[in-house]
Amino acid sequence: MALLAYSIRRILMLIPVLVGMSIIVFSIIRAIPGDPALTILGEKATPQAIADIREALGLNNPWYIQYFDYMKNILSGNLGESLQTNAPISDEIMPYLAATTELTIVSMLIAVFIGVNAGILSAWKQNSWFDYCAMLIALVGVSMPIFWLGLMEQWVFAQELKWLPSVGRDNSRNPVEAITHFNILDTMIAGRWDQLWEVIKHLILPGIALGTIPMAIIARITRSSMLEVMRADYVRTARAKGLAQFWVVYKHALKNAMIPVLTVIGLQTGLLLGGAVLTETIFGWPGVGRYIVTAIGNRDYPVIQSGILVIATIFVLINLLVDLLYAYIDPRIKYR
Amino acid sequence: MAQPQLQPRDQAVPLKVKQEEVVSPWKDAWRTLRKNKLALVGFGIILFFIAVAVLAPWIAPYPYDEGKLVMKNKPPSEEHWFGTDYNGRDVFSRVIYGAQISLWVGTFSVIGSVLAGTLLGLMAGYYGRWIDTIISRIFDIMLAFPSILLAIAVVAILGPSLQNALIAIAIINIPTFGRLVRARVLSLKEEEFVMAARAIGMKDSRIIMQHILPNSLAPIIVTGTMGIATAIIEAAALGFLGLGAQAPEPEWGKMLADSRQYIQKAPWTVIFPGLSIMLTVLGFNLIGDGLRDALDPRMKS
Amino acid sequence: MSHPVLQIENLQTHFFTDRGQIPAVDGVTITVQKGEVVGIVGESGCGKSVTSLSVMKLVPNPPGKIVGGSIKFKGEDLVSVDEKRMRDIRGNEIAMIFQEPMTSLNPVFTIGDQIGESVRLHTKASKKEARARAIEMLKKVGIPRAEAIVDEYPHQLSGGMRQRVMIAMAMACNPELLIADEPTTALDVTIQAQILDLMRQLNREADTAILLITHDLGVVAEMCHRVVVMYAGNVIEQGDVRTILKSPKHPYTIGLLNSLPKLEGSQERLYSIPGNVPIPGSLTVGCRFAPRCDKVSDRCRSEMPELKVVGDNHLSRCWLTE
Amino acid sequence: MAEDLLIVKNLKKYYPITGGVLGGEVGVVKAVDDVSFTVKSGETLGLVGESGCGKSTTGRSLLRLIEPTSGAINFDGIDVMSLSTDAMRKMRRDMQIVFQDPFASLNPRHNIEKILEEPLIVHGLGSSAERKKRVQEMLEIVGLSSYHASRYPHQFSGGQRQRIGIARALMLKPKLIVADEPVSALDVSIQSQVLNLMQDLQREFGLTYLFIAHDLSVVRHISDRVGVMYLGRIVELTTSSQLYSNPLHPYTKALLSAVPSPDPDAVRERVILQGDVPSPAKPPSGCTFHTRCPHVTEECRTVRPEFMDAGDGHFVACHLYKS
Amino acid sequence: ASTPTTQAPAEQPKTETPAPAAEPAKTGPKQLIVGRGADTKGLDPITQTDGETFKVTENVMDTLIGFADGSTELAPSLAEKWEVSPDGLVYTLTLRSGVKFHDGTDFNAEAVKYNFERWSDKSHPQHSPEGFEYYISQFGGYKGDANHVIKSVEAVDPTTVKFTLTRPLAPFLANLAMSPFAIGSPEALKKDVKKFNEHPIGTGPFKFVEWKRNDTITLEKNPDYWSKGYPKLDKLVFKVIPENTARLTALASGEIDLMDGLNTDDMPAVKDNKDLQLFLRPTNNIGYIGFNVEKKPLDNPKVREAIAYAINKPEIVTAFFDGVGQPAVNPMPKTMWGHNNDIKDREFNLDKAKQLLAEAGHPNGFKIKFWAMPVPRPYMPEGVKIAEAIQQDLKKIGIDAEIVTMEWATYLEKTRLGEQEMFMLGWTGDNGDPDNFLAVLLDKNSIGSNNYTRWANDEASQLMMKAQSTPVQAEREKLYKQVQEIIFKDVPMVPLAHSTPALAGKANIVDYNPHPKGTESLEKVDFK
Ligand SMILES: Nc1ncnc2c1ncn2[C@@H]1O[C@H](COP(=O)(O)OP(=O)(O)OP(=O)(O)O)[C@@H](O)[C@H]1O
Ligand SMILES: Nc1ncnc2c1ncn2[C@@H]1O[C@H](COP(=O)(O)OP(=O)(O)OP(=O)(O)O)[C@@H](O)[C@H]1O
Ligand SMILES: [Mg+2]
Ligand SMILES: [Mg+2]
Repeated sequence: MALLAYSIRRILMLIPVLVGMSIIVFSIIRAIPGDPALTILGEKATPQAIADIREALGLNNPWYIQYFDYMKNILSGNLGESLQTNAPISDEIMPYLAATTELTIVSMLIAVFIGVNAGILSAWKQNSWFDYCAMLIALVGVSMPIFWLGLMEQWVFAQELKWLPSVGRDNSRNPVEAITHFNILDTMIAGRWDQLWEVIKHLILPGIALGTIPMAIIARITRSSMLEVMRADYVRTARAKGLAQFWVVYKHALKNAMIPVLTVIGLQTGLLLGGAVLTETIFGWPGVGRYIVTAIGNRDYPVIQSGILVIATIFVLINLLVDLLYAYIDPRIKYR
Repeated sequence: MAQPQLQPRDQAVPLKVKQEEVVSPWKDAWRTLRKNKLALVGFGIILFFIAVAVLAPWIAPYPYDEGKLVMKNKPPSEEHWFGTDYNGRDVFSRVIYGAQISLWVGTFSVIGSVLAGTLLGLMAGYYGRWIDTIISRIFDIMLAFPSILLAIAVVAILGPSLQNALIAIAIINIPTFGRLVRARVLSLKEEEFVMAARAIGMKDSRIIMQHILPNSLAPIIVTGTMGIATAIIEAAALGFLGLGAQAPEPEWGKMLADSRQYIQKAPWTVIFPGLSIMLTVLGFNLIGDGLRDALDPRMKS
Repeated sequence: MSHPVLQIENLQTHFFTDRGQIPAVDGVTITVQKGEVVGIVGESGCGKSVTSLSVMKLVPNPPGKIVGGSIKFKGEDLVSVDEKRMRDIRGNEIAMIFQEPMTSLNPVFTIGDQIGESVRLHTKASKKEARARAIEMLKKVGIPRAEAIVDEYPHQLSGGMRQRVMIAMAMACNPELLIADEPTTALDVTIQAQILDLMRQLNREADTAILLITHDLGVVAEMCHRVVVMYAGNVIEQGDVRTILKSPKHPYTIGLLNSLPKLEGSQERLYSIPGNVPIPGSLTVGCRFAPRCDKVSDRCRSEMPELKVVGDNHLSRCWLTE
Repeated sequence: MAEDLLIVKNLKKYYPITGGVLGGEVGVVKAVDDVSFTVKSGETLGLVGESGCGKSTTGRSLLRLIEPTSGAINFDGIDVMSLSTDAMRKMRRDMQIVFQDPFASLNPRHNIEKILEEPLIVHGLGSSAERKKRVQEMLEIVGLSSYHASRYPHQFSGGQRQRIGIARALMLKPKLIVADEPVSALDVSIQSQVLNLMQDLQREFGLTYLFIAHDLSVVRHISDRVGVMYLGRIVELTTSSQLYSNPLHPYTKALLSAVPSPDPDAVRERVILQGDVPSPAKPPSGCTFHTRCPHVTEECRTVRPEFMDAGDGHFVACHLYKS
Repeated sequence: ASTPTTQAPAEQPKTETPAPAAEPAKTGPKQLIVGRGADTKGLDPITQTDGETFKVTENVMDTLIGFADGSTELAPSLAEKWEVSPDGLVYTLTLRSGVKFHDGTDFNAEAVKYNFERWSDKSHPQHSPEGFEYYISQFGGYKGDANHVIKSVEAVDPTTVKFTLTRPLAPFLANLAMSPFAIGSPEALKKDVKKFNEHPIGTGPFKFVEWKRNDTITLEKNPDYWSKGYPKLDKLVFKVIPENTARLTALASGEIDLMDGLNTDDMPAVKDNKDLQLFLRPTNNIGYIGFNVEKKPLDNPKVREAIAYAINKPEIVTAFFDGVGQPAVNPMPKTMWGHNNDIKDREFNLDKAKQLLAEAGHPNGFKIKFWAMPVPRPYMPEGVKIAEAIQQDLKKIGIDAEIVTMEWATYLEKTRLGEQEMFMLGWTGDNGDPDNFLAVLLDKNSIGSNNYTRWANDEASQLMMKAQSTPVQAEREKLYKQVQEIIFKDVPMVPLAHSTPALAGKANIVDYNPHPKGTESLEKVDFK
């Protein structure tokens, strides 16, 4: 089947990309000045201790040997161990990944719901008062430095108004028992509705901060895509059938207009996953972006490598998913 | 060698007397743009910031790097319109000098990405085959990284400084332009006027310079304008993370980061730099939007 | 000749753009009788499509707007009816097919869905009934394997097939009037012959009146009972197909016929009308054809002639025919 | 006017179809499949056929704008296929092409002067002043005015643009012009202007045309001889009067009968073909027309008919006319 | 031990205290949740150097000798008393009897011997390939190394251990009190030394229960603790909340009970909040501006002195240490014995600075690179901002200082290699000995490790060497005062401030005494 062949081919095509990425990550982080031994030992390290630890970590080997060793591990399903904590990265990364994923999904849901609908309404009521306002807001939205937005939110809603917590994922006096590491799920599984409410409160501010830009982008793309589709001949056909404008818009136009929107959603989801560094920093969100940035600071090579590889893999997989979703929406897609 | 039977040709001369003026596509775009109010607002904002940046030494009431510790975090007043920061420096003056940095970084990083991206995109698109495969794969790989992480890594290698932030931003945006140009070249290659150029015996290099590049320019300009907006935000983000401009340079993102701990006590130290970033970025986005509408061939009849 | 299905009277549809007001249709009068095939011919941009869209009240608004005249469908003036009533009429009493079969079908819905939608919209048919009706219609327009095709997507069909689907969709609710806007322009001659054949057959069987828009005088000759010739937003000549093709009165119609290379004709030089097709709105006074007319007089340049009866069932808009 | 300017033998152009798991080649589109013809100096050879039958591919292959898969092209005594890229570029001075879409074939960012001057610059002909003068002359020749030189393509009407396209082709004073549907996009009244112009120019400059079109009446009007293409092959080739008065191939007959005539009195036998043109990716075996042919025999399904002379230089590829 | 060596180069959002949330009613077991900035790296204290580790291990494992509450006075711990031979070479410790490790095995002299053998002998099966950093630095190397100071450890009887040294080492007892040298259960170590790092077993007031990485470490009461009546708490939880502000928010909302790393800006808010109380950790650190004396023009003491005159200590301390720091004169805490109080600091005087510059041959100043710390440390909370403030003043005497920062590890590496010109750094004391400041920071033998100024003064080094091997404290005091004078005169560094790190806790916490060394056991802490 064409779709299957296409999927397999896409996945095969990922391999060189991932290998390329791993090589790049590997060489980049080794080009970064700073010695992991020293970061482990700190300002009180003696030269002897530094030498010892370098030897123990295999840092004295040439980088390609280290690379092959590392890849050998990866291929046997071992993401390596953190130099800092000596814990297996595959265990360690899960809570971070879950935290980021949860935040990303929530932000994206907000962004898609509001963005798509605002875009549709704008296109439908082109040049109306609503259209102008929505598009101006969207334009401001894409121009918003996310870290500033986050700070402002924190200031206004957490510090001044004290409506919402400003940092973290849950209330540590009443911590969520980790099952899946997805707090919303975990609280629901445990039936802890009080905790669920806490978790949701913690999600609101970072969710909005992270969701604003994709929301604005999605609204703009949806609008222009809708406008283009609304000019299409088949929309005229639908209207010539006597279909009400509402159905013309939400049935005939929307499904077609969603194709570019979907691309953007996929792309943005990927970007959020990895690019949440700033939001996570501001909102003390124990996510994978911070995990990697902290690791960069610590020269924790295995963590940086595996962290980025995991993120990139998810990113490409999301894009693959989007491509496959096209097939569902657009039967014309030829898998070539 | 005029021959009488050729006479009917004259029929084609339009009978319209009023002589149409020559409108080049660029001029045409400019006219459309002038009618776009939002784009004009964008131009206004950017011209304002450019003026501020250029005139900074004359309009800034204080130097950006001198303050009195005793004047720490004072609210806006007559002497200090935007208040003072943690070192007792005038925020207004710092914001003004900050315009220089943001515009500089935004513009030059994009110029860098455009030059490199265009070159790579042209090569990939026009020559195809293995060159295309290699370049496209590299773009794929670069795009699979979350761009801010890539920028962080590049700055980490080069060391944190404004100039290195600029380089990092230029590097991470290369694939954006490279892909754009490549796609453009691929579609232009199939255009009949390129075929026509080949048909008159034109060389590849000339086709690229005369036909492909000029026709790729419009989307490059649009994306470039928007790219400046993104680059300014990225530079501010790097500054915010302490990886861009270094003290005491009044880079807006860095000002935000340095003052965030005082947000409750001295919100003016956070609000004004943030607003400046947003306005500048908004300005470029407005222009970009306007340019796209003006230059988009689909909008033409 | 007593039951006009459609009476368009002095229709004016203008576009309001930043370049000014464009009178795309400026005084069009057409009558279509029950069961009659009326052709509208004219060169590109003369307002054929806008006229037909005006009847459906589908002119994009903004920028387009019907600014004058009336469109009477079985006595009801469509210009003044509300949108709800219009929705009842569209696809039900008046159906329309478009020039581009490639783009006029929604690529993301199956053929059956799209035909069925029309049926369900105007009758109380269930999903199943609608599907049955869709299959029936597909068979009627000569699509082989209708039961399978009904579940396929438009891109899986050839251009000719798609145009058949469009026709099936249009005819699904037994409309009294079918507006066909250049239904065969995008098709190859052999396919065009098939489609025209089909339309002729439908006209005969269902007694559906057809307003056929085309720029091909050959198609007109083969299909139509009556012809309306348009030029720059005006009707300039109107009459029985024989009259118009055999003894046209208006210099434009004459020129048009003469500039056609004939299949059986000689290698002689063709006649050609000088100048270009005008941009609508570029001429405001006088006869619109005056700048290209070889029999032009001063009067033509200053005064717009009326559409006048010049013969049996034959109207023309020219000072020369006075 | 007897010598052959262009001899095309067994021209083929196959486009690969990629797909499958590894994205390899899974088949070919036989866009042009074994086409042979000659064009005599000073004549107009018409090429008609329905869309997708390979007309444009044929035309472009001649100039090697598309690299043919195989075949021999001899132009003015030169083996075109063996030329190097550079020699081919020079060669193109003598063979030019006019495209169907007059807008798409003009660079929207160049003004007319630049467009017309470019061929001269490319081949290093004339000084700047001379070139400008040539442009002015050429504009007059194709019925435009010299003041048009500074304008841009979007400021012209379709007919005018096509005149510019023709002017560009003429700038190098070529021997052969491949006109790929030069009037298909034009209105009837404009179409006749352009056809007249082309005929005038042919007479004036002694040009040879390969005139591609899908409109049979246009081809009939302008051509000395006409070739009919179907699915990548020429099925019939003869003088235009022969073709229209005495078509041999069933496809030609059907095609002719399908053309609507503006004469309401014309009484013609109608042949309405069933079905669609098959895909060139999966052309039928034997005679490619056998799926739609009213006279199909068993032989047609399996054996590919030879393209041969049925007398008087009337070539046809059909089993009905085996001598 | 000292401050954590690594910490995310994190920004520190700072806020005032949010409104206190309703406090959950405390019933059942007494539980204390301590919020902190980073997670522990490993729980085997000898393998670690970082404060976040010792914060936990000090509650699980005891050292032979302890410190008195809130001071660097030595106090009995696992050793009840000790004796030193007159030549300073033999130390005899009498151990507490009846003490058991958490795994039920006995604590005795053999256990002590085992621990020291494990630490000192590289070939010991439970020695770690990554090495024991602190052992090397405090005892001069491993067994067999030239400078190794412990000749032998003998278990004389179950409650008596005898240490014989190769040379006198004045801070020996203070060293034994350092957290890395806590005694672990030999049985547990022998069983699985790797696991010990995850699950430490000692004799301390709390037993290890659970470690959720990057989140919490839970300890529970050791009912059999040798110090009767302690610990007071039933459960002790260490919770990671990286951002200072976040931690304060969590404290105010009752999610945690105690936190460290309070921003100085937030102190007034804590004071004003009647649900909270402020704790100040006695100072045991120094933050300084250093000069790489190998680089021109800093090789000229006049230039260094000029800069010293141009640094406005009082103003900087007020602006950035906000009442929890005091201007420093010497590179060791004022509260520590041996501090030379007679030295009068230079006042802020730009004219004097200019004059000195002119004398040094730089009347128009010069350009210089000023390395600023990228991460906050207790001794230097806002490196770059302080650098900016200093930069402003230097400009006035013509010195154009370009501020340079880089990522922390790189900063340490490069300053260690001596690439810097002017720079800032600091030090937190590990034990209560002046040697741990002066020799570490300015002895010529420390160049390449912690003497970042690369100041090699033979006279000072000799005096320090002498002080190190003199067992009599009064004599040592004199020597150290002399050293401080030399340092003050030659200006290899400008001591900037001693800070008192601030902590915040619930108002009902009692008997919490922050220890100057930065970490402490929480056995006495209780709720009102
Ligand atoms: N949306 C629009 N906005 C502005 N002007 C329009 C619009 N649609 C049509 N027009 C104008 O109306 C005129 C008539 O257009 P119309 O589509 O009716 O021509 P037509 O006769 O159908 O031509 P064709 O044969 O090319 O289909 C055009 O010249 C165009 O300028
Ligand atoms: N680049 C290509 N890759 C694959 N197939 C192609 C390519 N170009 C053309 N074809 C196929 O080759 C066949 C012939 O195309 P060609 O353009 O020569 O037809 P044509 O006779 O000129 O048609 P038209 O009248 O539509 O211009 C078509 O079926 C087309 O799909
Ligand atoms: Mg039309
Ligand atoms: Mg073609």
